[in-house]
Amino acid sequence: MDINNIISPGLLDAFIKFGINLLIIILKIVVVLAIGLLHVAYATYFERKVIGHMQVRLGPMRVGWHGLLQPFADGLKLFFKEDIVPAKADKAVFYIAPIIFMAASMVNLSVIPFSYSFTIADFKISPVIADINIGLLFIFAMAGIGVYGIFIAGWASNSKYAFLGGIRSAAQVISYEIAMGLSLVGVMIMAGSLNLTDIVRAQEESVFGMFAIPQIIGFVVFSIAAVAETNRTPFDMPEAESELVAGYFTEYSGFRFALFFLGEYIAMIIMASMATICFLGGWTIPWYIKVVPFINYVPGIVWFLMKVYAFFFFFYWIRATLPRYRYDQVMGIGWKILIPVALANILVTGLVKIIITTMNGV
Amino acid sequence: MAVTEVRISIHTTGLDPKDIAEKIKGQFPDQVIEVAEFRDQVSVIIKRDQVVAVLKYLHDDPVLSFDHLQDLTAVDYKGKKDIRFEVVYNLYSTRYRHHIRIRAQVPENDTKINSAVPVWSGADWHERECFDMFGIEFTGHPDLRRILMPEDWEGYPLRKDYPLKGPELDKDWPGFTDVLKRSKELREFDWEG
Amino acid sequence: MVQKEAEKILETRELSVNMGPQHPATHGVLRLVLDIDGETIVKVTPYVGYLHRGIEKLGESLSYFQALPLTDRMDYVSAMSNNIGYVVAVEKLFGIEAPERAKFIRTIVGEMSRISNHLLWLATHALDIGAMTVFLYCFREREWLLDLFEMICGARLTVTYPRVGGVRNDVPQEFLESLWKFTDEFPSRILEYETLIDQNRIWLQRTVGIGIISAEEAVNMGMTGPTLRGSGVPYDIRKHKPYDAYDKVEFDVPIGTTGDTYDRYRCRMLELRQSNNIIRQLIEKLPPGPVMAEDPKFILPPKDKMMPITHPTKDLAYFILEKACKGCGMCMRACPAKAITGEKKAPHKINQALCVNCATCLVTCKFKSATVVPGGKGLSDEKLAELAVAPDQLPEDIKQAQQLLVRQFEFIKKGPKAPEGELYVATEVPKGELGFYFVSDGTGKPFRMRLRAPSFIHASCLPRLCVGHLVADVIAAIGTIDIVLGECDR
Amino acid sequence: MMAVGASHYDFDRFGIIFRGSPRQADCVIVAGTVTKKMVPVIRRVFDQIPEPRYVVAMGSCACTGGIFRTYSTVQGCDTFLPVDVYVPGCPPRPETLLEGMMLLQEKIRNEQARWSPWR
Repeated sequence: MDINNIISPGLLDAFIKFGINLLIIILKIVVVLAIGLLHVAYATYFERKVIGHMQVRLGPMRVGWHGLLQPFADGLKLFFKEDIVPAKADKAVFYIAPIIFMAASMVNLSVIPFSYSFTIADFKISPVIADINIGLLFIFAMAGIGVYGIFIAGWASNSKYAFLGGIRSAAQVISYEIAMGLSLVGVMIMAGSLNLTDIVRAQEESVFGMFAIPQIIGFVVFSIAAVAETNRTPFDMPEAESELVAGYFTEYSGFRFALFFLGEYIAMIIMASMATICFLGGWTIPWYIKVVPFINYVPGIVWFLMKVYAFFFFFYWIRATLPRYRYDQVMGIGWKILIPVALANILVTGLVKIIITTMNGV
Repeated sequence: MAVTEVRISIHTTGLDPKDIAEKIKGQFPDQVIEVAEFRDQVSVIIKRDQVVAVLKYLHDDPVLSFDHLQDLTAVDYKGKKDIRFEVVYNLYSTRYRHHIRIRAQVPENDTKINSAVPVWSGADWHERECFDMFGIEFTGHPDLRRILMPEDWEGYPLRKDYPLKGPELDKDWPGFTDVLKRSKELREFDWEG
Repeated sequence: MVQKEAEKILETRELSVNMGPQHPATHGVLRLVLDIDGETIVKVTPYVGYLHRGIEKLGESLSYFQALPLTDRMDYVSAMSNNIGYVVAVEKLFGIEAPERAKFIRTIVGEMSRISNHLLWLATHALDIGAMTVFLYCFREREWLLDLFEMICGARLTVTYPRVGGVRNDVPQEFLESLWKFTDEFPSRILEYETLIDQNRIWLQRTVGIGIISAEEAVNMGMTGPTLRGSGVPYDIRKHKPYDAYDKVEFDVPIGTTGDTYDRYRCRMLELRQSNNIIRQLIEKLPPGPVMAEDPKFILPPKDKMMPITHPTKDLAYFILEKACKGCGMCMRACPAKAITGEKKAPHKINQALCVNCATCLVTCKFKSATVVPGGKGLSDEKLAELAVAPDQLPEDIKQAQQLLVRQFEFIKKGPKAPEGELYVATEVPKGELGFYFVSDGTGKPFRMRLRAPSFIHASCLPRLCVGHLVADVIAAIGTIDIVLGECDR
Repeated sequence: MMAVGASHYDFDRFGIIFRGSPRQADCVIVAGTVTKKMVPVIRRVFDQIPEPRYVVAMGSCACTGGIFRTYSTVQGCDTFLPVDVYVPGCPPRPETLLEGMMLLQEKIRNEQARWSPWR
């Protein structure tokens, strides 16, 4: 029998198109994952290097040229280490916690757009795995799930340090999520969308070229909340080394520990990308910089990465400079300062928006 | 919150320790056994019954005002004196800058003395250490446990009849010997290249 | 009513957390059991003794002069100050007076050790509170100081540089120049740390009002040093009972008011500046002269005048006179190099190839058969037999050197006898009051050696400082009292 | 030991960082005198480290007991731990400790048999 008789040419065409689309998506996932993991590896390396140089020392120097292969050596070592499960731990939950944590932060990579969309042979490819309309909300939701990973890791370890770390982390992440969400509401109002690609486009068209200028309050609140959300100094309560040994992953060893580590750095990447997309104009550059000749030829992805790296550097810089807050002080800042400020910011943004639209209407 | 720098004079104006010894003698004539002096430091040897009263007098008296307990320890005079132990209090007044040493005698068969914690709360750990090292019991101490040695350690290390190198291996502290035994058992799982 | 019932059902319990002895923030092997209600501390029970090495007992088995290295290992962070404390106490016991220059040098190195101790304290305190970079900045200057220590005595931490009756050796000129440069630069470095933390809002929030202790209570608990002065008590042994050269310099003592963690921090920062000043004054005034007291009864003979090591006639050879040797075998047993051989009741022989020129045979031989041949190195045995003369016919300078050597042997073997009595001598080490209490029974070894360690007392104050605060404040409290467990446990 | 971590000597150059939890450690440095009271604790910490694990005895006291031959000290931590590298000195200079860690790396490098499937 002829194959053409069973499947109509139209259907076959659809199948092929579906297949190619599927292939593209898989390819995208592979590329994003690979680049994401590479970034994680080198985020650790740069952290050690940057902080090292800030502290008048060198950082890793031995593995590869200037220690360039250090993250791979570390990763390989962790992979081969013995995987200890404490005798009194809740085993099933203990196994699953790092997976939840890492999966929750990795999934976020799928909604982050990286650049302009481009076309190859009739296929319009947008450099985002899932260009969904509620991208921002999705990221919040997933960050919320990530807390479960931390919390049950703390609980399942059956260790008091891990438990305290878990509790602290849950409380901290939840409270700062509110501040962060509120700080982004201003952006949503200005962009009129929750889709991350649309937000970037709105910034490109706006007068200032990026929302960080009109939304400066929102940006500051977001930056602080982002540091707290990723549990980094000065808000590294859950893993405060001098108090709780290593916080919620005190009892984790070998590869499971690596998963937590990975998840944490991916969360950092997500936060940096969010800041880039929502406040710094993503892969676009403001019109007043475009005036510079030839700068248009720089691809969007380069701008995007540069902004992300700058935000990363900001993370490291803070870590090298500031002491750690106390737990109650962290919560105080979150609830008593950041949230009211963010609310006021929303009010002002909303008012201005209404005034502008009514004036345009008249 | 304010920290200032002050210039303190280096001239001591305190009472002569011998006068202090006389004062104690006048206050507690039946308690003082002897007054000894060596290199300008005076020590008053007293009986142990009223030791807290003596110390309290030294602490509270407005002229003496020994507010700082520099040191509290014990000495084992085995083979040197009839009464084996002496508990030594080194006192200092941060206000008047004078110093005195009180030594209370404790016999071997009944190693008990009243605690000085009610007078100086800083005596707490000193007394625990004395108990740990010499086996002197301080009655009235809030929490008299061994402090430096493990709590189930046998013997009092600083007594003169305790060997410097400690007990033989088979009579050693069980917490230590158990680990030795277990690590010997576990050694067969070690990887050897 | 409802609330009461609810409380009954939801009975809350305190969680007890064991902190240490292996914990990154307990500065060694301190163990704390915290009873916490949520994040609030209800009770703290410190456990010490994990580094108890029995220094007091060991000190009773060593002579006064041999126990000195033990004091380095007590507070290994500021070993120099501990040495000085011990040396001052023993000098007072023996009634030795160190020469002026030695006193000045000791004060200089003591203050250097104070600076290096406070730097380490600041570094770890800041690290515990989370300021990582201060840690590394402090260590930069500390390394400089340790290099200076190395310049005068060859060791970085456990120096054993001060000796009973003076110091080990005179300081080289480069040391003074380098130290002067350090004191020039150091105030600007202190400013550098202060810009990082002094007005830092997070630092202030973490330290102001934490661990408050009033003056009376602090004295009553036996606190000393900057920990006490933070509460406003002007008690400093350098002023109250000046030892070494402290009565010849002018300095102020920083005093706090509220007695919280921040005050204690400021006190120590100001002390850094004062110490810097003291060093500068002392370098300017440093008098010339010897650095070791000359008292044949208590002081080791100078090494450069002693026989085997650096005597001007280096090419000595040791030889046993056949006629005088009775073959008792004493020298054979005593020889550390096993260079002497021989049958019993027959003359012994020294194998010149194995001989290490230690002169042990010279000291041990009772029949004056072992002797020394100046300029005899590398000669054959026959030639040596020709040249050798009996020990009492040797040239005068070699004879003297030999006597010094015998004196050293006696000194090391038995130790000089101390007068009978008892003594408590306190010195101001960076952490507080370090007291030595000696009971001497007239022999060369202390009958009882007691160390009053400031860290021990300060550790006992921890519960008082922590209760009612949060878990994170325990870390700040451990930092603020500045304890070293080696000193605490002894 | 702290000096090695700091700027002057900088352990991080060799990719060595200090971790608070034994679960994430590869190597334990026994620094300073080991007392009998401390022995159960050290052994427990060592037992918590996942394989492969190494022990470095740092300082004369940890190697042999050093000058402390008393009732409360253990004469060398090799009585109850499989020590890989002994670093002498009282205390060792930072360079010595670095050298010790280099030696440990050398030792690991020569350990191929341990990693092969036919061990």
